[in-house]
Amino acid sequence: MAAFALSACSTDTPQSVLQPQGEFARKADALWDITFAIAIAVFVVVQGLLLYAIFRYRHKPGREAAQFHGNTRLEIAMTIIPALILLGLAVPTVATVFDLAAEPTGADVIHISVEGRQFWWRYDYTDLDIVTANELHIPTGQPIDLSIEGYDVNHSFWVPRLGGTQDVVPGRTSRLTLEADDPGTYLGQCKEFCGLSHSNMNLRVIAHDPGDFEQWVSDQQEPAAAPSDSLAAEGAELFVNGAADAQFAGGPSCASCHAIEGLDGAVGIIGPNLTHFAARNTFAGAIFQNNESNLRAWLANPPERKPGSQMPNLQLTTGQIDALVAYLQTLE
Amino acid sequence: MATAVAPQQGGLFARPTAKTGWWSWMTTVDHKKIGILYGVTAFFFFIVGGVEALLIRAQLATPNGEVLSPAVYNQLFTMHGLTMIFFVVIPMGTALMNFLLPLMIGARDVAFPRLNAFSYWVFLSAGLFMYSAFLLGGAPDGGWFGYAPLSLDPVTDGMTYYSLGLQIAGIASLAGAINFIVTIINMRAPGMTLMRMPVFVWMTLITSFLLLFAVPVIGVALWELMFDRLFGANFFDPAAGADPLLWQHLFWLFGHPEVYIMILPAMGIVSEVLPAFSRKPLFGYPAIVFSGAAIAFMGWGVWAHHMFAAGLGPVANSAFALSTMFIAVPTGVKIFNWIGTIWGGSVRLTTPFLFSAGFVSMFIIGGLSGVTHSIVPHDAQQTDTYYVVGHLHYVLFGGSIFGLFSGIYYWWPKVFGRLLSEKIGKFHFLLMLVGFNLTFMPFHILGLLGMPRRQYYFPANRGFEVWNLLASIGAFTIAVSILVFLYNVAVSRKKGEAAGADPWDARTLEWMTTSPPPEHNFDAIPVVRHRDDFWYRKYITTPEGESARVFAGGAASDEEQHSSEAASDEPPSSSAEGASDREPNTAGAAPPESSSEERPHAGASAEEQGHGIHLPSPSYFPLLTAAGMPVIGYGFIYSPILLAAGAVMLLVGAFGWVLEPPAEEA
Amino acid sequence: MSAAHPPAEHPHTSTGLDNAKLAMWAFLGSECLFFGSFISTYLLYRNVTGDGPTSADLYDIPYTSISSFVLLMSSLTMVLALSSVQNGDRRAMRIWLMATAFLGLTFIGGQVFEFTTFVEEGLTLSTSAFGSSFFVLTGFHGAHVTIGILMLLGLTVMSSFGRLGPDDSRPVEVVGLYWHFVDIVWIVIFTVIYLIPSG
Amino acid sequence: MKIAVVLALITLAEIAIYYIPALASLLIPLLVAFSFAKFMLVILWFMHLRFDSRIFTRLFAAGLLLTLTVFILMLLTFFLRGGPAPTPPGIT
Repeated sequence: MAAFALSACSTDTPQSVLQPQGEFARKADALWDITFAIAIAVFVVVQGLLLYAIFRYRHKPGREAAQFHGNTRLEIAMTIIPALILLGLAVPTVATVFDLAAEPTGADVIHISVEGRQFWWRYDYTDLDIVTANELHIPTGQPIDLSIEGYDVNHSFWVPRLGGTQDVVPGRTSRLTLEADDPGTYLGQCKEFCGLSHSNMNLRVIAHDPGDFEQWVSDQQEPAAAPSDSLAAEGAELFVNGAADAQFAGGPSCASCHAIEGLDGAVGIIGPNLTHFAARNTFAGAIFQNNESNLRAWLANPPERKPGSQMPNLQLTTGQIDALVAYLQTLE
Repeated sequence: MATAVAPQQGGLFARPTAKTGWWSWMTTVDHKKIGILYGVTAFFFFIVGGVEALLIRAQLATPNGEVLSPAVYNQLFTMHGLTMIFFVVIPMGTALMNFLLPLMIGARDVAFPRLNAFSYWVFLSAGLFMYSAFLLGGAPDGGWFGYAPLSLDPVTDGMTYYSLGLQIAGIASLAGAINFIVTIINMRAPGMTLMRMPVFVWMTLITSFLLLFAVPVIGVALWELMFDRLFGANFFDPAAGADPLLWQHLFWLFGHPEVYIMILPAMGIVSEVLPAFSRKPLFGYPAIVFSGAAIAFMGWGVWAHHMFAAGLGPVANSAFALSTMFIAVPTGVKIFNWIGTIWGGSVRLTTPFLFSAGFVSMFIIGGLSGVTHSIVPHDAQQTDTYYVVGHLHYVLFGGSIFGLFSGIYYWWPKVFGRLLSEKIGKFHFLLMLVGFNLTFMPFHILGLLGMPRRQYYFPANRGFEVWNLLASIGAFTIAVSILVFLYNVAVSRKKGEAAGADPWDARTLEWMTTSPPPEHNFDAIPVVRHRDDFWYRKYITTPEGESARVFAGGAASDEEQHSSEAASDEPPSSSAEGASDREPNTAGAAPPESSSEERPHAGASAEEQGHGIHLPSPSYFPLLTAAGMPVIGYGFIYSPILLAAGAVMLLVGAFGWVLEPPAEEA
Repeated sequence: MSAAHPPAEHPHTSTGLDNAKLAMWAFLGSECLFFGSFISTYLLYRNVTGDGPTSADLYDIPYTSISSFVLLMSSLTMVLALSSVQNGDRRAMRIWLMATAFLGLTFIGGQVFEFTTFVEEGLTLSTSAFGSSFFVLTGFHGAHVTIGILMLLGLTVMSSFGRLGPDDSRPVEVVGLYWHFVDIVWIVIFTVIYLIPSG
Repeated sequence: MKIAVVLALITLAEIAIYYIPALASLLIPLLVAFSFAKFMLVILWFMHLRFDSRIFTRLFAAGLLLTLTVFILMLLTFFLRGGPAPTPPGIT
């Protein structure tokens, strides 16, 4: 039991459900606190009774077992007392269930459509005309209305410190409300087993002060800047049309799966929207830091870096990788 | 089915007659031999599933583990779950039921001996079929829960093996369940009313009903999955407008009763073991029985609590939260009754008792963590994390496996005639208890720290390292404890103490006959006058409420180390002989005199009673019929020719079954 | 089975009931859940027809009514078979068993024809969720009828070779229970699947 | 024999009301009632439940009632929120 106390104090547990950082996670945590206290009390009493009975009545020469078959009053009491305790738990539980299920209202509520895909997250800020991936940016201090949509297989959206879990079921739309108290980065993960890289389907929620969030929104709404140097321009060309050499030509180009606003022809919808790729801290299911070496390794062989990745190994040459990395890094 | 015909000698449908040797095991219809087969097979799968668990724990001992590839990891955790549930816990319970059920109700065999053999062979076929997938391109890798549409993924045949293999295992369970239900309803000894039945028999009955009603539901889900995978049907494909939640509903409609299918037999075992070693009747027998039935019944109304995060809406979630909470009431009743059973007793801390006490103790934890799941808003945090894995292992390992080991230690002398060593047994218990808690207590913490389950690695710097390492150490401790058990078995086989008919001074009918029991179980079917009838043949209750041993001379004594003749009129003087009020753990106890006693030949003693005891002859056909099933399974995957071959085996087996003579002159 | 030794007498049981009959009733209880699951699947998907034909496009009520009636009447012949053997008339029993099997075969023939028609009109197993649930539900019912026919023919053959025993109506009764059950499942299917229009 | 005649008549009635437009609003309750009647006739008389041991009735009724309860509940969880997967995805 000391372990529970320990874990609640430690600061290096970024996914702990015991350290809620938002209204909706706190409501669940409040219920947990009550339940856990009752459970511990019941545990101590019942386990104590069991151990006491075993040691008090262990066999000694001369001890005779009392021959009784039951005790009706006691048995009725043993049925009613747990039932009452549970009833006591049921009332706040049901109240919180309905509380959490209520859709947040108001003009300033931000609606985001969240789609879980093998193995990354797509976010569509329906009112703001922003599409991004894996890193969800939200303002602090206000409820965020997430509409959770299915795509290929079941996933489950979960940011433990900010709120509960919502399964992603293909063909269904569900809701989840999140709220963050303070600015910061909150880790989350896909929770429903979804295939080879289920473990690699992470996500982050980045909460900003409302003012910073406004800034982020207006940055995101800008189309991508035109490539600044020739290497980046070559990368952009490669991105849309693929390379002229044998392996890449005629096959898929980056743009068949990825979109970049402002780059003609890059309108793919299968992979993440890369318009502001360089502004993201992580990529590929939020498992890699977004830096040059990780990006190079990724482009060289995605399925090796992330098993089961839908992005195939395109057999890129070092030169092609140079150009693509240069271009991607301009996408601030 | 097979009715009176003039016995035909020889020919196509002659029945085998071997009583010993491996062929006798292949063709046996004796519930005791089938029980042993079940037990050995289930234990084999226990080792296999355990090795899978060890591989998983090796991978997860350190962050970013690289022992297993993700593809292999996914197969291993899937097969670990499937193995432990379908090929260990359920059949291990079935093993004990098979061996004990007829003995406990005073019957010569189950109602349908050949169907019983058939169940075993089908179960074995299902296990081998599932495991053959490892060699034939990849085992199931979609989790034991097989959520669609991921389970429709056509990359390997793994989930096709899942859909067919579980289907076959389901046939075994269904046949077994029907057999046990009929046996319990119809084959009880005279005077064995329902409320005089041992609780283990009650729990068998309730479990069988759960299987009877739950297996067809998963059967349908598996058929639908199979049609989707093999024949392009659209039961779960969202692209065709189908709803993958249907799979989840059907799966958990079966899956939740399944949990009780696994725990109720263990509860039955505990309800036998605790009274025997407390030397007291079970406290609140009716309450234990009815709470068992209530758990089973309520177990049908809670399935959607596995789907709290699936988006069923607040009304459904609240309703299922309430039903889930209140299933804790009958469970609590059982725990209080077990404590009441120990209360006021004279408790002998034998290995079976310790395992039963361990069951109750661990089950309290598992039950309480179960209640925390019903708190829907917090369940949304716990679900699919290691917290759930911790909970389910407290129920299924701390619960079922501890209960089953209690039963194994308790009935081992009845099955094999020799006791297991108490000293080694207690060491086994301690090691397993420590290892178990070391493994699964950290799981709760990991879950609360936010580690999702079914992850083939965990990243560093999230606070998971210590707890994972502890859990892995615990897992290997459990493995060592199993080796200790195997050593105990080996020692017992060589130089185990001879058990005699009644080594524990126990209460129920199976201890009236020799250990191991003769093929026909009882020379004469006992007439039952009490609950715990055997006890009341040995003891009377004094007016002060204490028990006193009934001697031939009428004197009562609580001294140990004596043997006495049971005060019974039926069978006259013979069966209860050798019942000795002896603690096997008090070293140096003299072996009971009954161990060397020769029993009269079965036929001879029966002739004396004027009735021939006709036991059914062995049969080839259960094995043949059962063997057809995996062939059909391969046929679905690989070739219509195999399909036809399997169907022919099935048909020939069925016709042979019907047409073979009822018995062969030995 | 357990105590099936000559002379054939009813074995002693705690309830006085026949083991095989008890087993069959337990099995039928289990079958309720089996068909219940399939029927629920159908009810869930009956309007999920995608681009394929709907039930209104396909169902031919008069045709299916006739085949339903055939199956219903086969229950009657089954009752007559049992009452014949209980009256000791094994020849009549065999005739009624054959009649029952024949009616069952007629029903199966009708189902095969119906399936063929539906496929021609564009509904297959993989057309839509509706197609899948329709074919698999009615197909499994058909499989049950087929197994029933095999058992009826088996009884007939065994009886003509004298392997059913002189006064033994038990196998006939047990197979009869199965047969009637398959019939009542069809009563439910006919009403719920065919007659109640999809909304 | 009488039972068979009744069964036949019920089936005829079922088909008849299917074609009577005036009964359209009552169609489903009537059909369910007729179906139930046929069901009961077969199990009570043809399968002898009326005359046979109560144990058989209980075994069968247990399965039947469980089926009804559980699947009605299950279908409710779907249809209370608008049927199966109301929003088919555009892409597979």
